Amino acid sequence: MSVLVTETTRVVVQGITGHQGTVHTAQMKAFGTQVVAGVTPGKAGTEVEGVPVFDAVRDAVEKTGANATCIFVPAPFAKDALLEAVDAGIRLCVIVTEHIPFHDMLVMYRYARARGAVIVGPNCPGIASPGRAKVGIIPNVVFRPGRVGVISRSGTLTYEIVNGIKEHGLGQSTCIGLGGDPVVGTSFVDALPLFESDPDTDVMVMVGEIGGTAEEDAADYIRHHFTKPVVAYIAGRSAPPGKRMGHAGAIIARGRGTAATKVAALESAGARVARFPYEVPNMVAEIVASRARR
Amino acid sequence: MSVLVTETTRVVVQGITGHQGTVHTAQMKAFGTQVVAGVTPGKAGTEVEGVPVFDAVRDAVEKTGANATCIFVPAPFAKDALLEAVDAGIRLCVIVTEHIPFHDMLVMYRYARARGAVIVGPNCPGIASPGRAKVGIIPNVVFRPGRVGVISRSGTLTYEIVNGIKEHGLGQSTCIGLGGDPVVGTSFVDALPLFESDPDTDVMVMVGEIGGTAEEDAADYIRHHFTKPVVAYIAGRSAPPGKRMGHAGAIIARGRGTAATKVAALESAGARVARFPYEVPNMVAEIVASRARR
Amino acid sequence: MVKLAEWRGKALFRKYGMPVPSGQVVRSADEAERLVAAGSVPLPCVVKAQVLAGGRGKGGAVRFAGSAAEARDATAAILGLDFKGEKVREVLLEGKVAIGRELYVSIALDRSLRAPVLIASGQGGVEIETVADGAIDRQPIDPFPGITGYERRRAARVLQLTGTLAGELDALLRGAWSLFQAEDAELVEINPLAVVDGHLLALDSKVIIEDDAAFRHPEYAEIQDDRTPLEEIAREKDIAFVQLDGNIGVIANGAGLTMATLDVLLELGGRPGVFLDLGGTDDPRKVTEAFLLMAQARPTAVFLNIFGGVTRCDTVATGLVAAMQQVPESNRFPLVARIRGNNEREGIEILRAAGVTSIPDLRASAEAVVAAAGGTP
Amino acid sequence: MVKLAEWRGKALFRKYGMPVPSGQVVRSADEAERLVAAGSVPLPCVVKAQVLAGGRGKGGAVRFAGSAAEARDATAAILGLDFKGEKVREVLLEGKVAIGRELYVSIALDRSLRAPVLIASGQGGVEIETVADGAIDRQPIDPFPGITGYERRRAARVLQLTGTLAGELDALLRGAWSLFQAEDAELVEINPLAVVDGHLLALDSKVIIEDDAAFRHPEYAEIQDDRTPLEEIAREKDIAFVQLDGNIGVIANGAGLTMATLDVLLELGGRPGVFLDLGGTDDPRKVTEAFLLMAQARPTAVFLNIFGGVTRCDTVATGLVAAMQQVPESNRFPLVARIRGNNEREGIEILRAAGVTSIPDLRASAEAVVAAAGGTP
Repeated sequence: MSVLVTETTRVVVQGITGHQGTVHTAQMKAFGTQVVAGVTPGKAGTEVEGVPVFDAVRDAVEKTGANATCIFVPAPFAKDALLEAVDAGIRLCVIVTEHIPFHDMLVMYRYARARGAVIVGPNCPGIASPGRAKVGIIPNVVFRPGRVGVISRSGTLTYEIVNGIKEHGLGQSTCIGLGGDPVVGTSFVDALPLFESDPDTDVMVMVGEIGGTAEEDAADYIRHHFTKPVVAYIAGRSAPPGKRMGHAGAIIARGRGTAATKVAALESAGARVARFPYEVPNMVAEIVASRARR
Repeated sequence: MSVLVTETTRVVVQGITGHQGTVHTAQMKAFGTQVVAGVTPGKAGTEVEGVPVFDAVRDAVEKTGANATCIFVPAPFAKDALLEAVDAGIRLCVIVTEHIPFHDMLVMYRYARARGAVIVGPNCPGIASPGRAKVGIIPNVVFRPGRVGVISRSGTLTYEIVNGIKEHGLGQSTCIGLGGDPVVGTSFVDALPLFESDPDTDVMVMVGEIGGTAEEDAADYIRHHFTKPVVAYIAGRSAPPGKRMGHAGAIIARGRGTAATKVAALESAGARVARFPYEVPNMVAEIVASRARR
Repeated sequence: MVKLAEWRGKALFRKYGMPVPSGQVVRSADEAERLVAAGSVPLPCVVKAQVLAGGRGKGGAVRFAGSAAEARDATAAILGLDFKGEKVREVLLEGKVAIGRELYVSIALDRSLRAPVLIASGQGGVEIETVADGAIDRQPIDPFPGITGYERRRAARVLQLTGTLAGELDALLRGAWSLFQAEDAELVEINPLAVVDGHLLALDSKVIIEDDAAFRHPEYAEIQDDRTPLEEIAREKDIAFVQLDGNIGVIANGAGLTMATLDVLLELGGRPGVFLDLGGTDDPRKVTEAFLLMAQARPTAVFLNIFGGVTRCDTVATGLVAAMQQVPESNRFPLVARIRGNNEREGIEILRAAGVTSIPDLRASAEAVVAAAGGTP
Repeated sequence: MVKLAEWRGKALFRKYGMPVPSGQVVRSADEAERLVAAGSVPLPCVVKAQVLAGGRGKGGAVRFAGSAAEARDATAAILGLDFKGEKVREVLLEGKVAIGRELYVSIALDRSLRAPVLIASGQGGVEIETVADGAIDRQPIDPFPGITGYERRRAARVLQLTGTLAGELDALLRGAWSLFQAEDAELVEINPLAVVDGHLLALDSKVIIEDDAAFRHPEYAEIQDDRTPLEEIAREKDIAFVQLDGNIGVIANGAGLTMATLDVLLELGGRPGVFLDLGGTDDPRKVTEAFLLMAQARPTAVFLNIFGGVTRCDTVATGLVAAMQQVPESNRFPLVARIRGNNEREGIEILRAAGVTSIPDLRASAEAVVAAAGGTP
């Protein structure tokens, strides 16, 4: 078992002929992922890293049985790429592309959801389950098979923490980088139930940051529905207010959305909240050790 | 059991203060239907036929537990009325209003469907299940409780045929007038499975007409999935081609959509097809009699 | 259903950024000569009758002109023609172009899918109904989010357009989709969509606007359709009224019942001449107007077949009796009535008082009217 | 995030049919006097500094004038003011109106709902954050089909607007929704939305346009924001660069890691002065540019904290070494590096060759840079 990706995940890479698409196709394959097809309009018949390229996702699905996509196409074309994937029957869509207008993402989210498809991202590092598959760009080197689940709104900070878990001799069940954009396809509260029901996950690591109220929403969920131990870290305690967060956010958040409110919410929901990223692996190791003693 | 409406159906009438809304509220009540609320913006606090009027469907649902709507509002406002009902949690929406642009209906259909709501209509006489409830405008006098299911694209022709069934000493389980517009929320193939699984329906009557391919689609369904006897009638055998049907229809239909293709499809699917409306009750009575003999 | 003449469709194409040849519509030969002489139409030019029926080329409704004088003569020859029942009142003059490939593209409604479909075929320039199924590509378009890039790219592959031409198709399809939605169209058809000097050009247009959306488009109310004068009056009074070849007038309510009534009459040897669908009216004045309209069509006999739902039988009877008193003695005709449904008893009584008997059985009443009209049931 | 000045927001309101007072924006006192004298601004008028910060009324950035001369004086008094860190460069002159009720309306993004929300309150004219939750109505808007009539009617009931005013609100909200979508706005706020002589009038505007949609809106590229000159250069080079109060420069990649690095430094007693997020670059020239930009900010010490994913460690190291050679001797600063992730070994080797040691532990490396900057870890 794992979350969202399994050994049977067959990935099509949209935008495979671009630099990032090509580099990460090789990396995904090196991770052991079945990358079965690439799509770049006009490039049908070519190959990238040994992967056949098609003009359309529908062709890729028909010819290769692809069931997940990793989208690298530039922001102005990302909405179209997602719609194409969903209409071709793809039900797991990882969007690496950054700078997609949130208005586009509102459309993409509704469209995918109405058809039972899951979007992870945009502007995210994707999903990896060591020993099974990776759909995205998280560096292969940080992983080791294990029983710690990781969900994160951050990219590189995730790598940092996942790597720390590995360096503490532990490993990960599945790691999902949710992306830090205002509108994401999968949020903490969407991902937590998947880990709750994943028999391969014992401990949960949650990496959040300031802005929005996704961590507060997650805390509500954890309090009522999540039974596994949670270690959390919130980045941005020192960020100056208002430099990034707009007025709009403030109206909606109504006094939530700061590092302090997120930390308080998570702690009151029973999570252990680290003050520094390097404390996370220690806390996880302590929990694992105490569970082993029971 | 019955189809779509039951004894627990609680109807809100949108556009209740209009002439049709008022007249048919009284008729629905006389049929035994629980008409619990009406909605006309700006008329909250008044009463029509003893039914309280609200400004918004959400208010009506909260105050009266309405779970079905009957929409009489004029065509330019019908889309908004439907969206309001669906957003308020209503899951059965009968739209009596005629002349709704099909572009609006395309939006309404997708919106309702994505939220699990059923639209019957537009431009339809609605649903009636004698002894249970009526949502719509089919004259009360044509009904009598029984075991014949009726689905029809026509309005008055339905009354004619349903009345004929009654005059032959039989009765109806549920009768659904689907409406004759190019885009309807519930088509034959949507309605047939409901009757297939309805233990109170023994025989099915299907009233179609020229234009579109809904009857051919129904024939495909009947051939593969429908186990009860079907008596059909198709109106418009004598209609001059092209007077109503546009070029667009012809392109899509590709040689289907005429009375002849519909009759042929239904007969080859095992349905008995009447040449005249008054033959329908005879055929139904024969089937009922032969089943009684078995 | 408002079918737009070619030039009106092309004006919409232009509005939505779809490429069309430069041209001028004229209503007289003088005007044609003047515009060509003034250089407003490139030479040589095509002179095309603006009628809605197809097959203009073979039917002599399209001509060519190499000079202003020829344009005058061609226009004069076409104007006033009776083309498949339509009188030619307008002529479109367009520069003649060197046609390369001829393609087909349209957006239409698929009732079964409950979605618009984008239809593309490499075999344009002929009636699409004659093209083999395998040569036609159909893609349903979801109104949300509207036509997508990948759908437009697939159309380009189907039409074998690449490079600049694929880009032009992309823009054309975006325009066609916007037109389809914003103008409440039932059909937007470009046939042929031609490749001319390495660019796409819409050489013909077929655009149909939906009637029910008229409240959003007052601009289409003025466009004349292929209706008879009485049909036009009926349209203004919001009565569905169609003239056929026979001599029996049929007044019924609801499209299905009306069609069924015609079916029964034909089967019994009658020849319906006019049909009039009262729809769901509940206003006796509308019934009166409808009946007077029917009288103007001079039927040999009239069959009134009503099943009252929204419409009440007594309303219809009241309107009918009022109308009968207004029809001059010389224009009277035999009337067979059959009224059923809501307030049936009251309606029958009102008719009886005016000397009209309602026959409750459909077959019996239909036979009576066929006999009254001189047929042999 | 492009925050539009009041007058720009109101110009958009006008474009989308939302009612605003008639007014003129000026950049000099002469211009103000001339326009008022010419009757282009009704008298008496309001003179408002066009700054983005709130609280202008209390802060002396709004004045009134009853004549052209007074308008001149008021404009002169406001222009050039430093208002909460913003220099006043533009002034809006508008006819003064008799304000009745003051309402609040906005459309904003709710991240948790993943939907825009329509927010309405009868308590306008004050900061919405200060209004009690119970006095604020929120309705999520589905982008498909967009704002509905019943949502607009509910807003009218919340705002207790009836009759003509309800109709005006309906039109205003349709306009605001169109603006929100078509202009790719993050926020469309009208506060106060005033009742003036029985009609609605948007007396202020707050419109924020999303950065990521810039490719659709080249027109907003020119609008200056509240950035420092170095931040402006960084923006042009597509580098996230923010200046703070401290003396330690931080170069990291990814918003989360950058924020976490700042958190650690502060906790250890350091004072971050600039942070620079390389993002997911894979181009050594961009690293060089970023490093030179950092040098211009004159930090006391710099902390390079990279976890390579898309970005490779050797790319960063190469770009960094190239930059170090371009920084003049006088501007050099202590550099503490920590590079991890993809191609970590190659990157560390490149740095070592240039005399820079990478400290793999985050806490240890952070302590080193705080010490180098003269703090006391």
